[in-house]
Amino acid sequence: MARELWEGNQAIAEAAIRVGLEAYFGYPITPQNEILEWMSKRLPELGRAFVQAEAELGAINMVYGAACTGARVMTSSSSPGISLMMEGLSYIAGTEVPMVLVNVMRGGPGLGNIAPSQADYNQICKGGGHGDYHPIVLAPASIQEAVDLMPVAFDLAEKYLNICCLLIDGSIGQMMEPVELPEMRPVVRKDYPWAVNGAKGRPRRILTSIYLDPPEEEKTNLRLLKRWQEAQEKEIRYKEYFIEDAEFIVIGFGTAGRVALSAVRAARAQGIKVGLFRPITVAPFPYKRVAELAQQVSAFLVTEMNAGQMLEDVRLAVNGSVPIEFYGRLGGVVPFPDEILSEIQRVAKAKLSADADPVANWMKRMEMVAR
Amino acid sequence: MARELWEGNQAIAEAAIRVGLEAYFGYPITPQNEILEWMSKRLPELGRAFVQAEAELGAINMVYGAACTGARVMTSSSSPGISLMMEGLSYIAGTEVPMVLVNVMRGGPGLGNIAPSQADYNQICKGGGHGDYHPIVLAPASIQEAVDLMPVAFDLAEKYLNICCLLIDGSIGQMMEPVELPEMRPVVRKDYPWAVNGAKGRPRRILTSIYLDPPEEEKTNLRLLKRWQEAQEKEIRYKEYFIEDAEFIVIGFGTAGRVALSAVRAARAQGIKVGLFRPITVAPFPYKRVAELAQQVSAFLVTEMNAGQMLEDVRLAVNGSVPIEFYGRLGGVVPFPDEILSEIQRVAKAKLSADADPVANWMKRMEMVAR
Amino acid sequence: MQTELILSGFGGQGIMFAGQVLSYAAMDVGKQVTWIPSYGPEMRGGTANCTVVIADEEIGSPVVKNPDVALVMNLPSLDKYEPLVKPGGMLVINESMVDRGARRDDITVVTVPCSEIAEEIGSIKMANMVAVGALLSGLKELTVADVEAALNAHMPGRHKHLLPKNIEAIHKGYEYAKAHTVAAR
Amino acid sequence: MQTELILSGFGGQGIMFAGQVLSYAAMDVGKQVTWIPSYGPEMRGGTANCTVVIADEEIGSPVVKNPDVALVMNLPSLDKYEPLVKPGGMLVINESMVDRGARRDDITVVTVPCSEIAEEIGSIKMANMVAVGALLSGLKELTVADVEAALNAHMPGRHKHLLPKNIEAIHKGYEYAKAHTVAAR
Amino acid sequence: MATLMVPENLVYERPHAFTDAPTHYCPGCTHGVAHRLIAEVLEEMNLTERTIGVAPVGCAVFAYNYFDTDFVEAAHGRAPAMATGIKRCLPDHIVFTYQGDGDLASIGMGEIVHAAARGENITVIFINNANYGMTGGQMAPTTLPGMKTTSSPDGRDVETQGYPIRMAEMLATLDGAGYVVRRSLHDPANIRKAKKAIRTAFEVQERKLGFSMVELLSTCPSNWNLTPVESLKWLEEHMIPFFPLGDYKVAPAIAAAKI
Amino acid sequence: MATLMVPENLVYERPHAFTDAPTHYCPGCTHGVAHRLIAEVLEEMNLTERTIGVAPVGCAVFAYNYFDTDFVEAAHGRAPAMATGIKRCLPDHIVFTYQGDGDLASIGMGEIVHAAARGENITVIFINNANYGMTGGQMAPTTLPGMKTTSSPDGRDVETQGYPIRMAEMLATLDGAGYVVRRSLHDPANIRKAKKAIRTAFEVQERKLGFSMVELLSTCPSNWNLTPVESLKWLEEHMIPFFPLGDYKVAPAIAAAKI
Amino acid sequence: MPAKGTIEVNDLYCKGCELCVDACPPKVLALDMERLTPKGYHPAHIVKDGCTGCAICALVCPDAAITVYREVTKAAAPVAAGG
Amino acid sequence: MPAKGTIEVNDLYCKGCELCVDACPPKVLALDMERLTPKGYHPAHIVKDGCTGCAICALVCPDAAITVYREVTKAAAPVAAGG
Ligand SMILES: Cc1ncc(C[n+]2csc(CCOP(=O)(O)OP(=O)(O)O)c2C)c(N)n1
Ligand SMILES: Cc1ncc(C[n+]2csc(CCOP(=O)(O)OP(=O)(O)O)c2C)c(N)n1
Ligand code: SF4
Ligand code: SF4
Ligand code: SF4
Ligand code: SF4
Repeated sequence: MARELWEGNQAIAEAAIRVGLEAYFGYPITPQNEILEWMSKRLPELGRAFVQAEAELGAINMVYGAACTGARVMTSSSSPGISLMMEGLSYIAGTEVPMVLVNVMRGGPGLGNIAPSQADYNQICKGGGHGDYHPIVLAPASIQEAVDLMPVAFDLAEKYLNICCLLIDGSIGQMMEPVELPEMRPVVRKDYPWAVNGAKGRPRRILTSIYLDPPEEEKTNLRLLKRWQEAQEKEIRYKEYFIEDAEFIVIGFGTAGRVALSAVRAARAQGIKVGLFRPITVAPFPYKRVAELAQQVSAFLVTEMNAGQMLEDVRLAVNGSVPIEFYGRLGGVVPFPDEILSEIQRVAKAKLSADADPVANWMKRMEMVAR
Repeated sequence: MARELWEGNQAIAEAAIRVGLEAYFGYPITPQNEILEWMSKRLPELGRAFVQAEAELGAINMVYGAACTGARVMTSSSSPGISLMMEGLSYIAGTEVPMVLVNVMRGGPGLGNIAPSQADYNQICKGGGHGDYHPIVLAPASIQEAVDLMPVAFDLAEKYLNICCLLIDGSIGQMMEPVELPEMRPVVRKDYPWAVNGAKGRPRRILTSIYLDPPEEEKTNLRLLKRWQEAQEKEIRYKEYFIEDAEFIVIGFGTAGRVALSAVRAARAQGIKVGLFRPITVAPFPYKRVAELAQQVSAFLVTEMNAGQMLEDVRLAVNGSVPIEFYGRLGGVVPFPDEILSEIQRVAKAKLSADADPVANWMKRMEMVAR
Repeated sequence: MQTELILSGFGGQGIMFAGQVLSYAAMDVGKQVTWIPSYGPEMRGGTANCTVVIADEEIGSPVVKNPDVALVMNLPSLDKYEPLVKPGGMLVINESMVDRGARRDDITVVTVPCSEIAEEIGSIKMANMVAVGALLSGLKELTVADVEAALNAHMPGRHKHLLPKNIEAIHKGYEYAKAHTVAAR
Repeated sequence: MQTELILSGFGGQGIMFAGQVLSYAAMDVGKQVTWIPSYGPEMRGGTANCTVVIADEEIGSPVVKNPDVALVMNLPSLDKYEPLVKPGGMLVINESMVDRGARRDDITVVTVPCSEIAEEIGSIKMANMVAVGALLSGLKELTVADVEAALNAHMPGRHKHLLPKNIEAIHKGYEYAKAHTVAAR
Repeated sequence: MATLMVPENLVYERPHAFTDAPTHYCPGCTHGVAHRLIAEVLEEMNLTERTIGVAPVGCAVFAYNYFDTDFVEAAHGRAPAMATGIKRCLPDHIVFTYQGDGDLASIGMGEIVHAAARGENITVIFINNANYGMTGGQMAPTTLPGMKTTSSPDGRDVETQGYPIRMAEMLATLDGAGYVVRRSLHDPANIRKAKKAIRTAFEVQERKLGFSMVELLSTCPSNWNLTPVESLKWLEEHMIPFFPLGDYKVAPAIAAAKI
Repeated sequence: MATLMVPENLVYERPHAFTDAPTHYCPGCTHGVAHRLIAEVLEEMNLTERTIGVAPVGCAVFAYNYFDTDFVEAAHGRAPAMATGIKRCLPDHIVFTYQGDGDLASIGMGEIVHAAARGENITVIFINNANYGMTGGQMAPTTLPGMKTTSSPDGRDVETQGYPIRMAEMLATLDGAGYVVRRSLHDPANIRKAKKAIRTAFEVQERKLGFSMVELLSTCPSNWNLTPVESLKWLEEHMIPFFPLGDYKVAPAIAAAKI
Repeated sequence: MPAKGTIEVNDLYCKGCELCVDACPPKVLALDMERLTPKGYHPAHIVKDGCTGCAICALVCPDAAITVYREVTKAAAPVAAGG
Repeated sequence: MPAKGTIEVNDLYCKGCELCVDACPPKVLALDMERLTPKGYHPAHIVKDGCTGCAICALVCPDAAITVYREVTKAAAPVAAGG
C-alpha cells in the first residue's frame, strides 16, 4: 500500500480497525482524543461497536465484558484516565482475557499538563493495579512502528490471555509521518474455548477473578507467571543502532529513544564510538540482551522522559558489571538532541563508578542547570 | 499505659484517633472493615469527621479535600479498593498535601480472596498512579509496631507533604496481640502556610496539581524528588536479628518477615549462622544498609507473600555482589515457618551464582512442589 | 520458650472466645501472645479455628503447622489436627461431638464430654470453657487461677453475670481432664 | 542529509497547513519527513508553530532547537526564532505582520509582504501559501513543482476549487523571494 | 403419600435453569427466592442457552455457581458496564446483571445511571436489602433513617450520613429507562408479582425495548439479627413504607407491546 | 461624557471578588457570565474571606485564577467529594464547586448523586453547555439528540449513544437535595434570574439547609461553531425546550426561610 | 373438597429456615428436630395430613428445596409457577 | 426623559465578543475596528449618544470588562447588580 501522511492517534485507531477491532470503549482525554473521535466515526459505519463511556472506569469494565465474549477489543486514554483503570486491569489480568490498551502519556503527576511524557512506565510495567500480574508493554518510537505493532499487540494479548499495552506519548500521538497502513482484514470472532457466548451445545462457562481458596489463587498466580516467563523468552523486541563497535551505549525507549538517535548520530559524526539500544518491548524487558551488551561496553547512558523508571530495569540487567549514567527530563519536557549529545560527550570523557547512584548524580547536574 | 489485647484493625484505628486524626473517609472492604466500623463509632462521639463514602474513589477525593485544609486525615482499604484510589493518590502527591493511607492487603489480582497477601508492594512503592511520585511506605510486622508507627506516619506525611502508607495484610489486621496504645492527644489543627482555610487577613491560597507549562511541572517534579531524596537519607527504618555473625541473611517485610523470624530461630537452634533483616520502611528502601550487609555475607534469601516484588529492590541494593535466592507464596497463602526453614537449610548448603535468576529458580521448585 | 495451641470446631461453639480467654491470661501473666483466627472458605457456618502462641520472647509466626496443643470440638477438627500435633504434644477431644477416640499414642490425649458437663452446669454454651479447663490440665504456661483472673479482669460488664458459670465450667473441665488423661507412651 | 524547518505565527494564519503541505511534498518525492505541532500554553489563540524535518534516512528527533529554516509570520515568532536559526540557515519573514527587519547577517533573510501579495491574489487567507513559495526559493529539498504536485494529490476534494489560488500564491511568493533575498554574509 | 409422587402429579420442582449446587446464602435469605424466580423465567422463556449473567460483588458474588448459563463476575459496582460490553458484542444474546444495593446504588451509581440513560438493552435485577450483607452489615445507600448497622452503630443519622436513595424512582426520570419497577419478596402474593415483573423485564430485553430494572426488596436475616420469618415482617413493616412498591417507568413502547 | 465618570454615578463595576486576571475563556463564552454572577454574590454576601472554591477539570479548570478566594483544583468529576472533605473539616466555611456537564454528569455522576443524597451542605454551580468544551467538543451526557459533536459526528444517535440526562430533575428526586434549580444565561432577564438563584443557593448553605445546586444553561461558541450572539439564540431555541428552566426542588425548610 | 397433595424436601438444599413452615396455609409443615441435613440443619417435613399441594411452600423457599405433587389436573399448576 | 449614562470598556478584559453590542437597548455600542486590544481583539465602545446607563451591557459581558456610570440617584442601581 502507498504511504500516506497520518497523525499518530488516527493512524493507530485506523490500524486497529483494519486488523479486526470489533469494539472500542473510551472516554475523551487530551492528547488522545483523536483516537476516540476516529473510532466514533469509523466503527458505526462499519457496523462495529463504539461507546463513549461515562468515564474510564466504565470504559475499562465495558472492555472487560467485551473481552469475555472473545471479541477483539481495545480502549485508549492518557495518564490520569489510565490510573482510573487500575482496578479493572487487575480484574482483566486475573480473569485471563485479552485486551489492548493504548496509553498516550502526558505530564504528571495529578492533572499535570498535556505535554509528552514517559512517567507512566512503572505504573504499567511494575504494578498499577493490585496483585501479581504483568501486562505486555510495547513502546513504539514512530507512527509506522506503532501501526506495525497494532496487530502484534492483539496477537500477543490473545496468545498470552493478557493485557497488551501500547505505551506512547503525546508527541507520537499528535505528530504526522508518512505511514503504510495494513490492508483491511475481515472481522473474525474466534470461538475461544473460554469465551462466554451462550451455553448452546456445550457446558456453561464462567469467567471470574475470584479464588476464595488461597491455594487455588496461588495456582492461578503461577499460571500467569508461567505465561509471563514464556513471553519473556519469546517476545522480546528491540532495535539497535551503531552497536557493533560501540564503546558505550545509550538506552532509551519511545520518543526519548528517537531523540537519542539524533544525538548518537551527531556524536558519531564527532568520532565518539557510541551506540543506541531502543527497547520495543519494555515489558518483558530485554534483560538478557542488555546483560550481553554489558559484556561489550564500558558504560550505559539511560535517557528517559521521567525520573529514571526504566533505569531500574537496566540496572537489574547490568547487575553492577559496568557503570550506568542517567539523563531525564520531567513533567512534559521533551529533551532536544543536543542535550543528550552533551551527555554523551560527558560520559565519553568521565571516569565512572558502577556503584554510583545515577539518579543522585543526574539530580546534581539538573540543579546546576538550575531552571 | 497497660497492655491490652487488641485486634490489629481496631488498634490501628484507635491509635490514629489518639494521635489527632481529625477526619476519616472510607468504604467497607474485607479484611479491614473493623477500621471503618471503629471510626464510625468513635469519631462522631468525639465530634470529629467520619464519612462512609460512596466508594473508594469518593473516599480518596474526600481525603484530598480534607488534606488541603491542613487537617490530619486518613483512609483505609484493601487491594481492589486501593487500586481505585490511584488517580486520587497521584493528584494528592502532585498537590503536595499530606495524608495517611492504610492498605490491608488481600489475595489478588482481581477480586481474588480475603486472605493475607503482600502483592501490592510494587503498586504503592513503584508506581500505582501516573507520573513520578513516591509515597512513603511503612510495613509493620506486629500490631504494636503498627500502633507505634501511626504517629510516625502522620508526622512523615506532614514533614514531606506526601502520602504515607501503612502496608499490612489481613493477618496483622485481624489477629490479636497485647498492645500499648498512645495516650489520647488533643487535636490541634496546624495552620500550615499552604492550607486552604479561608483567605482572611492573608493572600488567597490555591492548591492544584496542574502545571500547564512543562518547565513548571518539571520544577515541581524535582521538588518532589528532592524531598524524596531527603526522606531516603533520614527516614530509613529496619530491624535486624542475629546479624553480627550471620553468614547469610533472610530478608522479608511485614508478616513474611515475622514468619521468617521463627524459621531463623529454628535454623540457629540447628547451628546455621543465618540472620534476618526486616525492612520497616520499604519505601524509601534501606538500599545502603543492604549494600553494607552484602559486604558481610555470602548470600541473601528474600521471602515474600508475592512473586518477588521487594526482591527487585534487594537486587538493586546488592547490585550483583552476592547471590540472592527467593521464596514466595502467592494469592493469599501464608508460609509456615518450616517452609522457610527448609529454604534456609537449602541455601546454607547450595552453591549459588550471583547471575542466576532467583524467580526462575523458585518457580522450578514451586512446580516440583506441584500443588 | 514458646507454646503453640490450635483450637478448632464449628462456628458457634465459642472456639474464638476460648482462644481469647487463654490469650488474656497469657498477657496478664506477662507473656507474649498472639491470637489469630482462620475461617473456612465458607464465609458463614463451617469450621472455625484459631491459633494461640504463648512465648517469653518476641513472637515470630502467629500461624503454626504443628501445634504443641490441639483442642478439637468436632470430628472434622479431630481428623484435621490429630496428625499435626507435635510428638509429645497434647490433644484435647470434645467427646460429645466426636464418635471416635484418638489414634496416636505418641501424644497426651484428654477426652472430655464437654457438652454433657456443660449441660450439668446448666448451659450448653459453657462447653468451650469446659474444654479450656481440660486444656489447662496439661498446659505448663497457665494455671486455672491465671485464667480465672483474666476472665475477671477482661469480661465485658454486660457478661459479668456469666462469670461464675464460666469459672465453674473451667474447674469441672480441669478436674475431669486430670482424671481422664492418657499420657503419651 | 536532514533539513529542519520551523514555521511559526498566530493561530489561524494557516501555519499548520503550510507545514503539512511541505510534508506531503517531501513524502511524495520519497523522503522521510516528520511534522509536529506545538501550541502555546494558551489552549486557544496565542502563537502556534510546527516543526518539519525532511531527511533521507530514519528521522530521529522530530523537534529541533536550531532549525535550518525558520518561517515567521508575526513579531513574537521573529523574536523567538531569529536567534535560533543555524548559522548559514534561512529566515523567511512575513513583512506584513512585522515592523522590524532581521538583525542577523550570518543567515539568508527573505522578507515578503505575504498578506499584501495574498490580497492581490484576492484572498488574505493565501498568505501562508505565499510564505511557502518564498520558503521554497531557498530550499534545496523541494521544488515549487513538487509542492504543486503534492497539493494536487492530497488536497481534499471539498477544497480542490482553491487549488489554483494556492498555486498562484506559491508562485508569487517564490518569485518575490527570488528578487528580495539577502544572502548570508 | 408416596403414590402421589408420580410425574403426572408434579406441580412444582426445582427449576432446570439451576445447577445442582446448593447456595451459600444464609438460611432464609431471600436472595435465594430472587435466584429461583430468575431461573424459572429463564427456563420458561427458554433462554438459558443464550443468556449471559453478570454477577456482582456482594453476597451474590457466587451467583454464577447456581445458574446453568454462561456467567461473568464483575468488579464491585461495574456490572452494568461489563454487561454493556457483552451486549454490544452479542446483541442477540440476553444479558442480565444481579446487583445488591451497595454494588448498584453506592459504588456503582455512575455505571447504572449511564446504562439506563443509554437505554442499554440489558436487564438489571436489583436486590435492596438495606445494608451491605457480605462485608458484615454496614450502612448502604438504602439503609433506613435511624437504622443501626455496623457502620451506623447509633442508627443512621441523616444529618451526617445522609438520606436513603430510592433508585427506581431516580432512574425512572431518565429517558433511556424502558421498564423500571419495584417489587418485594416478603410473601407469596408479592413473590408472584415479583416474578411477573422479572418476566416482563426479560421480555423487554428480548424485544429490544431498552433498559429494564426490577428492584426487589429483600431480607438479610444474618445482619438484621432477626429470624428469617421475623425478617419478612420487618421488611413489610419498615422497608415498604419507605420504598413503595410499584411501576415507576413503563415506556409507551412497552405498554403497547402488552407484555 | 467624562464628567459622567465620577464615583457617585457608578452603577456597575467589575466585582471586587474577582482578581485582576483576564479569563482564558473563548470570546463570548458564558462561563464568564457565570463567573461574574458568582463573584457578585460572594461580594454582596461578604463571603470571600471564608469561601473555598473547588474547580473542575474542564474549561473552568483555571477558575481558581479568577476568584479572590481560596481555591482547590479537583480531579475530573470528583469536585463534590473534594468539597465534602473540605466542608467536613471547615463546617463554618462556604464551599462551592463549579462543574461542567462532562465533569458533573458523566464521570462525576457517583459523586454528585451521593453528595446530594447526603444532603452535603455545599453549593454546586453546574454549567450545562451540551458538550465537552475543553477537550474539543465531544458528546456530553447533555448533548441533544441528533446534535453533531466530535464524538457523534453524524449527530447523537439515541439508539446507540443514549439519551441526554436532565440532572436537575434527577437530583430533585433525592431527599438530601435542598435546593435544585435550572436557569439560563442567554439574555439579561435570565441572567438576573440566574443570579438570584445563585444567591439563594449560597444562602441555603450559609443557613446550613443542605445541598444546593444551580444548573446554568451556557454557551460554547467555539465548539458549536457559532458566533457568541448566534450561540445565545441556539441555546434559547434548542436547549431550553429540552432542559426546561425552573425550580425542581425547594425543600420546605428553604421555602419557609423565605430566602 | 380440598385437593390432595404432598411435598418432598431435598436435604441437600434445605437450610431449615422455616419460611415454608410459616407460609404453609394448612400449617402441615414443621422442622424435623430428629434429623440433621449433611450441612447440619433440621430440614422441613410434613407433620400432618392436609397438604393441598398448593405449592406456596415452594414459592417461598429460598433454596428451591421443595418438590410439590398434587392429585388434580395440571390446570392449576401455573399458580405454583407464579406465571 | 431617559437617564444619561456612559460606559468604560477595559481593554485588558474585552474580547470583542459583541454580546454587549447585541444586548444594548439603545444600540449605541459597536466594536472599534480601528483598535486592537493587547490580546488582539477589537474592543467594544460607544458609537453614538443615547446610553442610558442601564448596565445591560455589563450584565451580559462575560469578561466583566464594562464599568457603567449613570447620572441619576443610586436607587436604580441594584437593577444592574441584578439583586
Ligand atoms: C472496590 C471494592 N470495594 C469494596 C469491596 C468490598 N465489598 C464486597 S461486597 C460489598 C458490598 C455488598 O453489599 P451489597 O452490594 O448491598 O450486596 P449484599 O451483600 O447486601 O447482597 C463490599 C463493599 C470490594 N470487593 N471491592
Ligand atoms: C480522568 C480524566 N478523564 C478525562 C480527562 C479529560 N477531560 C478534561 S476536561 C473534560 C471534559 C470537559 O467537559 P465539561 O465537563 O462539559 O466542561 P466544559 O469544558 O464543557 O466547560 C475531559 C473529558 C481528564 N482530565 N481526566
Ligand atoms: S448476609 Fe444477608 S444478604 Fe448475605 S446471604 Fe446472609 S442473609 Fe443473605
Ligand atoms: S471551549 Fe466552549 S466552553 Fe470552553 S471556553 Fe471556549 S466557548 Fe467556553
Ligand atoms: S423454606 Fe426451603 S429451606 Fe426453608 S425450611 Fe422450607 S424447605 Fe427448607
Ligand atoms: S460583552 Fe464584554 S467582552 Fe464582549 S464585546 Fe462587550 S465588553 Fe467586550
